[in-house]
Amino acid sequence: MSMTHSRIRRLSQLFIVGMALAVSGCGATPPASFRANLVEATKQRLTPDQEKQVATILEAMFGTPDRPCVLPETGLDVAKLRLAAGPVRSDIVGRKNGLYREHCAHCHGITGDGLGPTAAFLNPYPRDYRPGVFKFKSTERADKPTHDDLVRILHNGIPGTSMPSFALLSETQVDALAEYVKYLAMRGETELALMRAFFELDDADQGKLPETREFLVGETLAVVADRWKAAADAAIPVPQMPADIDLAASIAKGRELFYGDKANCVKCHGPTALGDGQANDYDDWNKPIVEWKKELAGTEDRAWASRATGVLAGDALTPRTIPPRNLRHGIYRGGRRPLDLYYRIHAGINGAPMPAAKGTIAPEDIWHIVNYVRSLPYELDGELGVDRPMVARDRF
Amino acid sequence: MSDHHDHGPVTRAGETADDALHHAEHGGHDHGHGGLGVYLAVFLALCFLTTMSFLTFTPYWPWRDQPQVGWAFMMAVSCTKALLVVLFFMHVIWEANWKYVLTIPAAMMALFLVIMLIPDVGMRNRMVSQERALHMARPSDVRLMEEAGAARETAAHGAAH
Amino acid sequence: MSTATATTPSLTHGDAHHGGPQGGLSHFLSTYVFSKDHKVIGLQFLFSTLLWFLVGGLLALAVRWQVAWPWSDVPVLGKLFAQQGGQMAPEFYTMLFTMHATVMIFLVIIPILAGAFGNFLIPLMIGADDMAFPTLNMLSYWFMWPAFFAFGASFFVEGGAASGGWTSYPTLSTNVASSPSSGWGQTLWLVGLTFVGVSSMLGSVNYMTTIILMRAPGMTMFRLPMTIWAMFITAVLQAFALPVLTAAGFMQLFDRTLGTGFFSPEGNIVNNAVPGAGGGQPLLWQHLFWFYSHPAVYIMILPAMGMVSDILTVFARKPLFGYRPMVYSIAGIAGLGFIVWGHHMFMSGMNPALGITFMVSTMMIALPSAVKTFNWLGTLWGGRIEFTTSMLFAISFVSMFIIGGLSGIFMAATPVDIFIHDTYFIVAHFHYVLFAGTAMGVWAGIYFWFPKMFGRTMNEFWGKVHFFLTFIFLNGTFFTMHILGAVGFPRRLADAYHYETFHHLQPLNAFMTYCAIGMVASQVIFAANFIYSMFWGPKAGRNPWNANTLEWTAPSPPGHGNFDFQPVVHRGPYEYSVPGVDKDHLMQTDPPNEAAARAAAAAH
Amino acid sequence: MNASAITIPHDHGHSGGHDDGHHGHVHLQYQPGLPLSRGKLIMWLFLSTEIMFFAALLGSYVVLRFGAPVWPKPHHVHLSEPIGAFNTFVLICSSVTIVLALEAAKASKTGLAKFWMLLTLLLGSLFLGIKAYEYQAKFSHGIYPVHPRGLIYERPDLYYGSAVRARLGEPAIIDRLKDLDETPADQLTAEQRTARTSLQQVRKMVGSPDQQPFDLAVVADQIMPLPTAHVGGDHDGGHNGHARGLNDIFPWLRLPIVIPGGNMWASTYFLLTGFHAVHVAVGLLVFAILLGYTLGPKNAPMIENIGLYWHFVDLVWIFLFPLLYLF
Amino acid sequence: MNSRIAGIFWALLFLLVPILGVAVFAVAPAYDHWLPKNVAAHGPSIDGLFYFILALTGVVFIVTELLLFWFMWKYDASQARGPATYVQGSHTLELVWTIIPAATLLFIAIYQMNAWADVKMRRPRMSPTVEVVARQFEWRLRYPGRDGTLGTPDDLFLVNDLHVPMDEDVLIQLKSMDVLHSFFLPNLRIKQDAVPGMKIPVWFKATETGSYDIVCAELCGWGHYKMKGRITIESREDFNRWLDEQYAKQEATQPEAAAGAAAD
Repeated sequence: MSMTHSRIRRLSQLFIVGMALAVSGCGATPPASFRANLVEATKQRLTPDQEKQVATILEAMFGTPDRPCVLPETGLDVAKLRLAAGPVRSDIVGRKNGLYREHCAHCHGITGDGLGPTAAFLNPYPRDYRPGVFKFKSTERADKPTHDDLVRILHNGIPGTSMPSFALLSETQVDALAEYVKYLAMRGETELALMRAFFELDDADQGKLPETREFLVGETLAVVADRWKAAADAAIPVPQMPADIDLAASIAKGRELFYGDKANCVKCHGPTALGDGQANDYDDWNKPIVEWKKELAGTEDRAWASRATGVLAGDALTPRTIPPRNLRHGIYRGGRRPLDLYYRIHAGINGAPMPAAKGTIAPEDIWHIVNYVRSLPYELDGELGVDRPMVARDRF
Repeated sequence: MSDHHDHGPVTRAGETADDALHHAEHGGHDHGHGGLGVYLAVFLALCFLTTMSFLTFTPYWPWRDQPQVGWAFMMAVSCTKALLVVLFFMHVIWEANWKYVLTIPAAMMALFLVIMLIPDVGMRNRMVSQERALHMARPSDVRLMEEAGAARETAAHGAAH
Repeated sequence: MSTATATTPSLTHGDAHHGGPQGGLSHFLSTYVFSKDHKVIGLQFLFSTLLWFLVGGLLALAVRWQVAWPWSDVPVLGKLFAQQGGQMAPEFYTMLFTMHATVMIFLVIIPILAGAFGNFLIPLMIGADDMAFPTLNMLSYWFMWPAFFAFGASFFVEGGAASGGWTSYPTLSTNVASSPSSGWGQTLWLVGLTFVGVSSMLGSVNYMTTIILMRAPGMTMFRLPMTIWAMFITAVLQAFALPVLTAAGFMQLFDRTLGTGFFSPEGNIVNNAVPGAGGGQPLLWQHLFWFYSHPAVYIMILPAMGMVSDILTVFARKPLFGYRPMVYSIAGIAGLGFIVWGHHMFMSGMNPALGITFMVSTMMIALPSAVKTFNWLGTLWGGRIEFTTSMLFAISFVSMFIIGGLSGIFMAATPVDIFIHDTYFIVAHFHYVLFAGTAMGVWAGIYFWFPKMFGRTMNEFWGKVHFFLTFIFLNGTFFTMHILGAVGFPRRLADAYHYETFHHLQPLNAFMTYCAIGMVASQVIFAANFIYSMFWGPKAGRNPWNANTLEWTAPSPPGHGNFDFQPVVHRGPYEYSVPGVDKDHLMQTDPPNEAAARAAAAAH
Repeated sequence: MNASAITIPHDHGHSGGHDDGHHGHVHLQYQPGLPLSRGKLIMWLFLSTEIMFFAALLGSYVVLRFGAPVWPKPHHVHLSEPIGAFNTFVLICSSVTIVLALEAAKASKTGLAKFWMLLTLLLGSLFLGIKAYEYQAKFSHGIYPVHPRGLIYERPDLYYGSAVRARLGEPAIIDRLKDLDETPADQLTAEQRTARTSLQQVRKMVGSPDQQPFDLAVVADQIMPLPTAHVGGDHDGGHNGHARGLNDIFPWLRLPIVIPGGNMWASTYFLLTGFHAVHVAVGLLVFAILLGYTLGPKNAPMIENIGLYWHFVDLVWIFLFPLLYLF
Repeated sequence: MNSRIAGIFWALLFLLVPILGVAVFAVAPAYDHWLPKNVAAHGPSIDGLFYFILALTGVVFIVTELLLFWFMWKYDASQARGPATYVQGSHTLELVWTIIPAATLLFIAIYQMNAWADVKMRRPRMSPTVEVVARQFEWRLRYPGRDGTLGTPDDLFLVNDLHVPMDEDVLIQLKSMDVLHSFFLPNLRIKQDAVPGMKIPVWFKATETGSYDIVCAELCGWGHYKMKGRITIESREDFNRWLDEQYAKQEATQPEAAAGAAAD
């Protein structure tokens, strides 16, 4: 039966081609590497040579994701970093290496640029460590977080975001991860500093950075590292909660402040405290991108604009506005301790539009606001209220 | 689908199967069914029944405060209508016994599916979570809105008089 | 509708004498691509599904790799999978097992049984020249292509293919914000599912019509071979169960795209978004889904059971033990299959009282399966067993189905299910049924009907090597899964070893992965044998196995219209070794034989 | 049990090895298991699958509806029973006409058959037209499920108040509101003047920090009141009791509305009627194709089969009508 | 190849199935590849049922597989002692192997109902000990605090680290915030899906102190594998002490040093 046969011949050819296609695509995977901060490099109009120089310097100072190294100026502990870095391995006694890549890289990216495989999907986006800005901490707004702050975040997670709790990791592991986060942040900040340094070069440098220890460590790395070291001494002073006023009165006072002109929480958090006030603001790291995009749309230099747009599409996430918190959910990102809320109100949230009340509002008033905010989820009876039996089935 | 079909007619594929089966089908009762009269009667019955079920919606329906009575009545009416359509318009009343084989299992399975959904989905309010209750419509909300509506109407009436 | 009953031979007449260059492209298209000939459509199904089988197998290997050695670089296909320094991203892993199951179930098992074997065998085995509606039949194949395209394309859309598990439970699947691959991938998945559904529906009504109306003279319902009975009941299952899934699929699609809320409750905060509207209930999807997908489990095995019954009798040279009980038990499985779907939901938050109802009916469905197993054993008893490749696969189907059936009882026992639900115990169970069962049945069928499909026989030696390796490796892979299940090792975890309870299970998993690699590798033998034999295998006559059923009276491969004579059936399909008859088989078309009639009367 | 009673020419040509095909085409004979034509059987089987399809949809509706704590009354969602009843009547008529078309075709009255067929087509189109009109009425009130949701809110709670405020705060709306505020009173109708006052009230209410659910119920009532008039039966019933809200008077406002249970209602209503309408449309398409044929006895089976389908569509509506409109 | 040898080979291959099958199950417990240690009061009834079914199915498995082997061995065509037995079936045998399994299965069905009811239907009359809210990808816990009522300002919030008292009924209120999860306690023989929009009671009585895994057993997204929790069973005194400690931590108004002193 030629009919069936020639048909079969054709089909079998298809089959073979299909199999060949399926088996192709073989190949070894390249070792993990840090990604350059292309957004900044493009913004500073770095040449490929200059980008390469920055990469070389950074590798000399910080090593690679599989094999990190640090200069003593950073104050980082290499042993801890080794535990966190590298590919995921667990040895025969169950000790794990590659903690960062197991637990963090998926969202925060291997470089700590907040561009992991899942990043674009998350809401809010994972933190980009490279600017060295952290939100939830016990230090003043502009300061770096302490090591304990990072450990605390790792331990509790950040409710209301995709950051989960790592409470079940051992202390050593959490400690190593916090150290590695600092390492990535310092690396990112140094990179930024190096890239920005090209701006100040004069003709004698021939477009290259001076590769002296004095410049590389003294003017870039050490500046960054010192601010991290200073964090330990920058803790916010917390006065005692006023004891002379009962809770109800404190809440009432807090409410007054909440809607008042001075604290003006209502402006963003809204008269309902649902976070439905002004909601069209951006994070500190998204705002420049929004503005840059606007600028690029208007620029004459089309080639430059198209290159920059390409970089933004690949290396920056589409900016999202940051909505003010819905205070009626009872979800507090930076922690639910009264202390945490005090920090948030006192110092504001670094990177976010939440301003610092320090200086404008007296410490005891901050405590009143804290009490009011903590009472909000329970304010309206029947909202998130008491766990009552469900209404009987009844319709009309 | 059992042995009693063994002696069924044998057709030749040369002629169209439909033609051949036309004889098989109608051989016994050549155009004995249907007819304008029957269809008109069924049509009138259907119209009457539609009006009947519509009755529950009018003020003349005596069981206003017991919606279940109305529902049962309407379902009964619907089933009767469905039965009429199936029996006469779809000619099932004139068909052989295969009609049971085809229709009854489907009807049973359909019913069974719905019945099995009831304990879980139909009675789901027993185990509702707080987060959901927070956002779910509640009878009390309807009451609130009715009160608001009543207040408006009273005001409107007051203004009118 | 009646136009579709055309039986004109001209359109697809590919006869050697009429061959030649007639009509060029349109002739080629109508003969090989848009053919209405059930055999060509069957082969189209066969080749498509075998290709997808390869895809599904590779997906499975990737899954196994991650389970055995989490986060280590994936070899060979590493470049495709690598996301972060060579390791497989967990969402990629969830996508892999989702698509493995989807491909295997919807694009391999169901279409290879109902589509390939159903199409090829039904008209041949009942003595018809084609399906009742050849055009509809062609459409049922071409409706698979949008599904092929949708499932295939979903791998390349943003976020990747569906990753909500093949069960696609809401709200993971309905809420776009809940999973990175829950964007276009999941939508395409639903679209693909709908097309598979349409294809199956078209196929099933066609099969039923064909089997009811187009049997050869004398072919009563109780003279049908088991294969046809199984196909018939499978078609009934598909016709009644599938529309429910289609409806549910549409509802989920609307939940995703139009903002309806059938499966999402109010106040659900997914990925920190604002609480969504809703009013729906996630359990509703599970009910509707399993209302189809439990019967689908039987859709995935009944035809294999039928084929195995036929093959066992041929190579045991013995009538099927208890033909009517076999038919009744298939019907029983189908009937009970509709009222047991809740056993997939024992832990789902379903009303526990409802659980008891479903548990009892589930226990009862083991009964017809047991009857079938004993009847197969009864068929072998006292036979003259010929160990052909096909027979070996058929026997191993019985052997493996026993394991798959027995492990089902654990799950049916609700308290035990509390512990083993969603663990590797269930993975072992359904792979024993679907791979060690159905796939073995499919291979038995391919080796058995290959001569009828292509006019040549497959190489027996390499067939046996293929069988041996597959048999060894599949047990190595899947039997050990029971043990994992006994520890409570959950399925679908990208990395379970950070749990103290499961930390020590890695070596066993590695062993299973080695076996899985071996299992997939052994299929190369099959592929080579298949392709080689198609062209260069020894020519087969009309009836190479001395079997009884009608297809063996037709030429190999049958021409257009299948039969070159009018088949008239005089007896059941299993008249082997009839005492007083000079040959050991009596074909269904052989003229009436007095000795046979006497023997038959005595046997009853 | 013995089929050999039927005389058929025997042609046992299976001499093994003779595999290169055959020239003549054997016209095979069959032994049908049911006294039905293939077309009719497959249509009935297809209808069985359709039964299950609609069983799933209707079943979901039933459990969702009766499991819901609150379900809107037909008038809350602008559902009109008389229109539904009329549509039922239209479908019943079309069922009769198709049967008459079949009878005419069987009796070889091709012209008459064509007339009835055309009438069926027209009635079906009328049904769809009325359906479209009804949909339009829903859409114009903002009742539809659209991401993230339509205008419908389930409860007059803080979230609702917040949504109203957000809508009132949109730049385009602010401009229109300003225009409205500045419009001299004599350019407005009495109704619009009253509405303007209550709109100002609403704006004040949703902006205040002291809003309570009860105030928000008043807000919801101002924006789109839930008709309550026909409950007692003391009013004249139906639309006459329908108070007009802000959204009716100023359609450009499109403020969020509160219909308890409205989201799920909209989901199920559009799902059920939508799939029914799709079936109607398919039927119409086939009617249109059939009109091109001579509708004589030869094509009567075709008419009968499509008629079966059409009656089934009618059947579904027979259940949909009371379930959606009257329950 | 000698076909008799081939027959023997294939028969022996199938003989391996029951032999190795039993061997695997026999050896596994020795390597700790077996049911994890049970610490729940209701556990023995579940484990007992498991062993009972294992024994029952084991016997059926061995018998049927051996029969299969025996038939392959004995009825090999190459031995060709006359034609195959011509038998269409046997009503008696059919009846036997229908009724015996039916009775057995029915027995299992009825036998297990009590165990099922204990775990899923006979809920202890008490207010919830703790609320577990599953979320992508962690277990958020809420203890009712001192007033014993959930949903009041003194609730205690924790993540992943569940503590329960020993030898007492523990009632967990299980919820999900986003997608389906499944609350799986291997050592306590507990598994229950957490369904969005539903509040599902889960109860048990732990009989031994110790720390065990909480596993998510229902696919909940890309991070499903990492949804790990820990349940610690401790005595009432330890449990209370732990609660006070956590509560003090949650209400801290001063960093570190003041952690011990709870506010108000």
